Amino acid sequence: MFLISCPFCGPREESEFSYGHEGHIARPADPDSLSDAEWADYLFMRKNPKGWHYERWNHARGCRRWFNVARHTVTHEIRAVYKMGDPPPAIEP
Amino acid sequence: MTMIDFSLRRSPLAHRGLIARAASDAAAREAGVTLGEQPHRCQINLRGDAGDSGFLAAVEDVTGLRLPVEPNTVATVEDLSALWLGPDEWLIVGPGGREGDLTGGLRGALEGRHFAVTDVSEARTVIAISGPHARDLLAKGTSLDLHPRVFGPGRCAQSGIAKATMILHQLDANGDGADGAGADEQPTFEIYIANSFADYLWTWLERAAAEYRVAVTAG
Amino acid sequence: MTGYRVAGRGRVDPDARLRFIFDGRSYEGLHGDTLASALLANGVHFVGRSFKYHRPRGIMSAGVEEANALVGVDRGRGRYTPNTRATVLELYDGLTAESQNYWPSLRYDIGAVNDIAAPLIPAGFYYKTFKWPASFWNKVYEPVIRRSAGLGRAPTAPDADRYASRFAHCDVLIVGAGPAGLAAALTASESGARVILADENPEIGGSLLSDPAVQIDGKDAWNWLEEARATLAGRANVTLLTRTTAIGYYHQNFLGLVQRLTDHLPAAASSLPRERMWKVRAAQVVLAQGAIERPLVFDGNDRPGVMLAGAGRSFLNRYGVKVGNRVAVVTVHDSAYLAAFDLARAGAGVATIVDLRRNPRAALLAEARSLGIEVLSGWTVTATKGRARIAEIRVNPVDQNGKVGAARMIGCDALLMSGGWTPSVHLFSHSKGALDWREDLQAFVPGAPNEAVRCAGAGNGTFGLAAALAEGAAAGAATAGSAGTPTVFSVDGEAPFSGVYFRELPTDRDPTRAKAFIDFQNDVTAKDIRLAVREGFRSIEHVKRYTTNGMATDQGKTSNINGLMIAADAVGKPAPEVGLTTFRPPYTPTTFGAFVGYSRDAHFEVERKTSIDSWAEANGAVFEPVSLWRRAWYFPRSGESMHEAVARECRATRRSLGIFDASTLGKIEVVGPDAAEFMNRMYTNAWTKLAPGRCRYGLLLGEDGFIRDDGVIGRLSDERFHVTTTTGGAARVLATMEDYLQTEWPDLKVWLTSTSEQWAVIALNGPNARKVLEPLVQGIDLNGEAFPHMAVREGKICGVPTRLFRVSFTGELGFEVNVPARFGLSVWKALIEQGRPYDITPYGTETMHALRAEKGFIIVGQDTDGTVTPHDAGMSWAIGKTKPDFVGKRSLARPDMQDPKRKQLVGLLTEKPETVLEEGAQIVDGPYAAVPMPMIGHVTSSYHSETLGRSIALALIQGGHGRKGETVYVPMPGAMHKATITDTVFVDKEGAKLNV
Amino acid sequence: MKARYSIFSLARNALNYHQDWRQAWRSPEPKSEYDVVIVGGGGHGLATAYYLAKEHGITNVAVVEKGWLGGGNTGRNTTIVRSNYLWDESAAIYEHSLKLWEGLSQELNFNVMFSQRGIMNLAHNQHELRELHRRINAIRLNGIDSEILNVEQIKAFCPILNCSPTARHPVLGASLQRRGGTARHDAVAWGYARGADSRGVDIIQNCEVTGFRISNGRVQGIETTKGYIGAKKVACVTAGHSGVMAGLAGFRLPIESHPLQALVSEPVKPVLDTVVMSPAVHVYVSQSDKGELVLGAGIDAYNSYAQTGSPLVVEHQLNALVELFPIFSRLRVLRQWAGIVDTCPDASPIIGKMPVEGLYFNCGWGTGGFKATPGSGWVMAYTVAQDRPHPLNAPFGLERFTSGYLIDEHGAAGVAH
Repeated sequence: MFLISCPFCGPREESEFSYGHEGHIARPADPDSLSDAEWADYLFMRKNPKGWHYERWNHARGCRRWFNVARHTVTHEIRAVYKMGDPPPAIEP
Repeated sequence: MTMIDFSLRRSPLAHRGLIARAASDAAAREAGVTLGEQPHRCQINLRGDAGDSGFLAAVEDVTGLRLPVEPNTVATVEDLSALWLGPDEWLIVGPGGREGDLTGGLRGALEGRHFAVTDVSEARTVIAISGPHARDLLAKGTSLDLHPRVFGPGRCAQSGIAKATMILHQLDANGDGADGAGADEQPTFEIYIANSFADYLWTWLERAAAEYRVAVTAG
Repeated sequence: MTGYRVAGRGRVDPDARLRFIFDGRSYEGLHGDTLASALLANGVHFVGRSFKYHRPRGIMSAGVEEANALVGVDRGRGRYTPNTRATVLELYDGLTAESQNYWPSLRYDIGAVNDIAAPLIPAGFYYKTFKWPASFWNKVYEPVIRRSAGLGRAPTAPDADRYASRFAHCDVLIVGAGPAGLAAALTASESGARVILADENPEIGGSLLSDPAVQIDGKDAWNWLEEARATLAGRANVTLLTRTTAIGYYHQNFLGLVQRLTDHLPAAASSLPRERMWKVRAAQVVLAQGAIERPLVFDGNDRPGVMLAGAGRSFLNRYGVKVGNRVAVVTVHDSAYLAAFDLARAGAGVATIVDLRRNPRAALLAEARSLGIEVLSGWTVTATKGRARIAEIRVNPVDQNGKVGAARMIGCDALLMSGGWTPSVHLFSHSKGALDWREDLQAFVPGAPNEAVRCAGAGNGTFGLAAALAEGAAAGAATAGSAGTPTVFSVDGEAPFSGVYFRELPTDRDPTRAKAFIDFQNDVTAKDIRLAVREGFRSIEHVKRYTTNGMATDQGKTSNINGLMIAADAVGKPAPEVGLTTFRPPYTPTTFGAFVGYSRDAHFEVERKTSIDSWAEANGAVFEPVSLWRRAWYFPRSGESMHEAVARECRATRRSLGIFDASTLGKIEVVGPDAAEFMNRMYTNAWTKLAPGRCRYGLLLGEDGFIRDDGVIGRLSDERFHVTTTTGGAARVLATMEDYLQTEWPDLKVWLTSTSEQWAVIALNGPNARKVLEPLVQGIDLNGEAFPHMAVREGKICGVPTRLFRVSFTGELGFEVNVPARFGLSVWKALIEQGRPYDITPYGTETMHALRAEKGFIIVGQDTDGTVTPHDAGMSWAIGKTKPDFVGKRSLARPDMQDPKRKQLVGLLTEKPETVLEEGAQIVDGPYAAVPMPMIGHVTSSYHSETLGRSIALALIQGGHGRKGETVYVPMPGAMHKATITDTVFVDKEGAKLNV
Repeated sequence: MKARYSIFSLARNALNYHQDWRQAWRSPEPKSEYDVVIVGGGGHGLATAYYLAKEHGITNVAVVEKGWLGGGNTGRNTTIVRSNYLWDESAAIYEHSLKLWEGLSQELNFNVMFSQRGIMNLAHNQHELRELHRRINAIRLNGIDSEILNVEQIKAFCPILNCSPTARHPVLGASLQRRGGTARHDAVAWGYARGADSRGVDIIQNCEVTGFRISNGRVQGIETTKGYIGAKKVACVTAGHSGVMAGLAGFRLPIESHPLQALVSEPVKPVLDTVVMSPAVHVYVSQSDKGELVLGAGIDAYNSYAQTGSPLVVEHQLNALVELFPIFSRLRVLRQWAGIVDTCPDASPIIGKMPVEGLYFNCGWGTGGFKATPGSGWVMAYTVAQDRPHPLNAPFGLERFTSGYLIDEHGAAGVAH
């Protein structure tokens, strides 16, 4: 069970949050201009890295805010928590 | 303000007959935990920009409350309190019956700003928990750290309790002065719980409290 | 006093005598005993049978590592517990226990033939046989194998006990209250840090409980211990938890502790939970789990009476029990001498110490001599004799070249063995910390941590009391930050502590015939391990899985390391290269109930109830679960079947007036200058032109283009929408909206607030709906022109503020009365009163479903299944054609979404009007006789239509929109039904009934 | 060809105390090149190798495994085997697999202990009952055994199940596939390994793939911790690590890796002679031939390659178990663990060609891969040998995510298994 530090409410248990999967995948501004392959890429294709993962979480049982988390998918270390719209922090692999 | 026939009102725990079950003051003082419902409370959900001083000022004009911007804190003036729910969300609570004038007043005062005032007085009831084992009881259901060093009077939090979601508020110490000393040994908490979860949570609390001496109080 | 009880020894209370029953015989024990110590005090060693060969087994340890002495404990109905380790089972008056895994009796067990058949059933034998004839596996072989499976018997009654759980937070959690853990706790708590100290034993002290003679700070160990306990108990910032096992170490210093509250009591108050699960979040963790002694591996090392030397010492010093009157010792480690010496001083005859080392410490030899104990150094044990209990050991000298000399027999009634000590690194391993191999200890010790954790004492490979105390104090100081400085302890009378390590002991006999056990419970022998390696199972994980070594209820606490050393020898690689099987939670077997805690029966899951639920219950409603809610399904009158009740409810609603509790619908207020634009982007429909005071049916897709939710949406003002969602979708839709608003379109000026619980919703449907409302409503003109279909008004009903929607899910004149939840019940009652002249009829979800099906209205999740597009559902009209974009729009343009063969929603009318198709029935093209049949769709909704006096159905059928009028077939158990494809509206196709 | 296993060979070997058993498979050093290299020494990979050799005569094959055979999900799953899937495409491939299971012990001369004790799926509300009927009707019309049980029949079939109508989630009905059951997971890997090895396949353990050598769009071989290995064709059958493999090959997949947890209880005398699954309360359970209850539940929500999960998931699955079987409350958890499963958006696998010539992937089985082991290996062998999918796996190509032809089996998956 993770201890996740909500950027707004502070550290809370994983049970208060819901997972939002890979982050920084912006919805295309004009989906109609995309090919089927490009749209499928946006919809389904994921990095799924073994290592640092930049992902979204929602403080569902708290302030209901979405935010980003940089988490290692092997050690589960949480290196950074940052707000929507902020750029991902650089982390050496 | 419109006339409402209060006699028609019915709290989500009314069927539990809690008033009739209420223990004597003496028994309540002896109890490890006391539980009671405070059924009809005015609750206004307020959304707006905490960075907009005009917004804060307008709210203060109507309510007298300086909206708390520090996370998980509560501002209280007389019988009104503002609970911090998020960076741009508060719950203004007060005695039942204030819904109309508060929503009206706020909407008027905030005219022209980006805000939302929503009366949710009917959405949740309040369960008050007090006594020396109040923290132990809550710890069975919530992962919040309620240690006096961490939580304490005048703080609030949204979190889970058992399998429900709640807003928790620790009241200021009563009678024992503002030092909060009393709140350490005899803390009083209020749980705001959605109507449809209230019966589940009440029975859960009574069961979880069974290993302490538990007394029901009349609100 | 029984024959083996030693007066004046141990922490038991000689005046508190307890009766207990084992295998039907009554015995006496003392308060402070475990079942194991009490049995030994009565001379009972033989307490169980092994898993595979059913060999007689005795008590082999004094702690949680026990592999043999598992018993069933009977505390009455609903309180039978199998597989309980006698060595940690605290004795109470009236305790009733039984041994396990035999038939008909422990002493005469049929299963013991397996021991004779042993040569035929080596490790993994079952992979090599039981294959022919194929049909025999399920019918013959496996049933036989299963009959011999398992250890204890499962309880037969529901658990009569209750369980508790709680969260806890602390600065330092210390696991293990032995010397190292105590030193850590004393130091860490000085600075005021919040400390939790947990120990699995009934009292703190760990190894000190078995070592009373040693001195700390000039005091006898037990006096020092009492002072330490008092100090810790006196500190408000310390939580001292005994009978509490740390079972698992999870991410970011989250640990599970299980506290046993009542099992040691003869009877407990019913308000007391049996066990409590502590879910601890700790800033820092100190692990001081100690070490576990290793058995030695030689032929017959499993005979009752053979036990670990440290256990022999514990039984004497902690429980006042000598394990025999003529004790022999075999060891490769100094520590076994201490047991021999203490036993000798206690008057137990100690026959011999067999030490495989050629030159034991002089000091030990001297003391042995002074106690009259014969020491055979450089000797080995090659066999044991005795049936229900060991009677003799066979010993041989080993010369410096390893040659084993002539044997000699020594009589004994107990054999203590010590193969040295293995640090307990279980929890550290759970936390994914790295394990380092210590060549000198031939053991793994904690290496680089993966969490904020420190290890101290024997569990860290640091042996010796003084060293453990110092390391514990240092760990405690470090965790408490700069505030703490390590307490310094002085130790006197510390015993020597060193040894060597062996695999199988040298023998003059054919090792391939030896029964030298490694995993006592699973009957894994040294030769099984070597066989596995010979067959190519060279990874320790393969060896473990092929032989089942370390997979018994003790999870390899005594067998993993011996197994590894022998496997490594067989593979011809150093042990660390062969690897160590990962330690997995829980540390010791943990009661299911402790995980369950309060989540049983009514509290297994929330059951949500509306404000009108109590009326429905009082009026005989039958309920059905819908997501977390319970909803009134139908309202049978006395003697009515479900079919009759639903038919009556349908009739009443179509002819006059029905009333329905729709409070469970989700409600969301969408507020702000960009509210309409936000709605345009979320829902398929166009919202810009919707006038305040009007409503529209809204359709919500996923980005994949499939229908996710729907509901009527009212525009209260330019900047305020009242959105309704499905009952199950309420939370999901709000979360999805917040997701898009916060992450994709933060520029939009919109606020979202859930009002699901604020409003009770009462649906009035039927020709007389308006008549009933009119007298109760103030401030709203209900006249058809002023308040048309699909409109919303705000006013009052019964003096209560209302949002009144004119909408219909039945096709009848319909209103949805939204009132503040606290008034829901009284307004409902008022409407019932007002409706009496019109025979107002409450109806449930079943009637609601039937009526909407007559109109072809879909139910998301029933007529759709996450693979249905708006076009498939015949709802292309709900798509705002001119909108540039909305959630899911792009996916609708993908080739397979355009496929005319997609399954599309249509109506079905069966050839026989009385035939009500099964919901979920599959549809085929022709009246095929045999399977497999190509399926072209399935029935999604099916009802008897009271209005039409016949059955109706909705179905998803390949290319269905283009097949109206065609005949299809519906195979159902026992019959093949014929049906015609129609459109989806069965009643009032032109909607005349709505416009009144 | 090595000595056959039988009761007779056991008896013969007993005479000299089992000193003469030959190793079940060799541990060779890799050759410089193979016709086919299979990445991943789990059940699916080893089965692929076995059927390549047996069905297609391709024996110049290596299976490279970064750890030990069957050390991934093969040795970590709860061993449930069934074919009661909703959609025709799924039913076909899982039924093909189930038929192979039924003769597997004899085929491999290795007892995989396939035990057809039946799989019972419970329904606790009207919606589930409706979906249950839909599935069972479809399965029956596909010619696969399945039946509906009413509450009385359920009680008779599994007397210890809590069928009280007042339960929070009352049991309203169930489906039963009698041919479903469980198997001994390790034995499947070992049996296929022994079979493949005896047909000349090189099984190379402790050999991790570190990269693919690809030139002008075609795979040439793999870089490994034991050096470069040339290959005309490479088949990736790496379950939880498919995303990582795809990354090495330079493309992405519609896949996320999640932990799937399981646990076993202490062994008790047999009380549960079938497999019980409940989507609503989220648990599935069977009792092994050793007497342990074997439990599984849903996946953890987050991406992970660590073989650990949240204790909350375990807590929830035990809540569910005790709700269904109140008599189990006093039994004890013996061991809990997790595997890494690769989940697809439509809960169906991906089996076929990849953007790189000569590179094939078999992945995305999510929580349901074990039951598919023989069928999966069989179609994968065909796909690699013929360089085109077999009709059974044609619908499970990567293209479906572009065209939109998803085979949504979330309903069938119900709870993870």
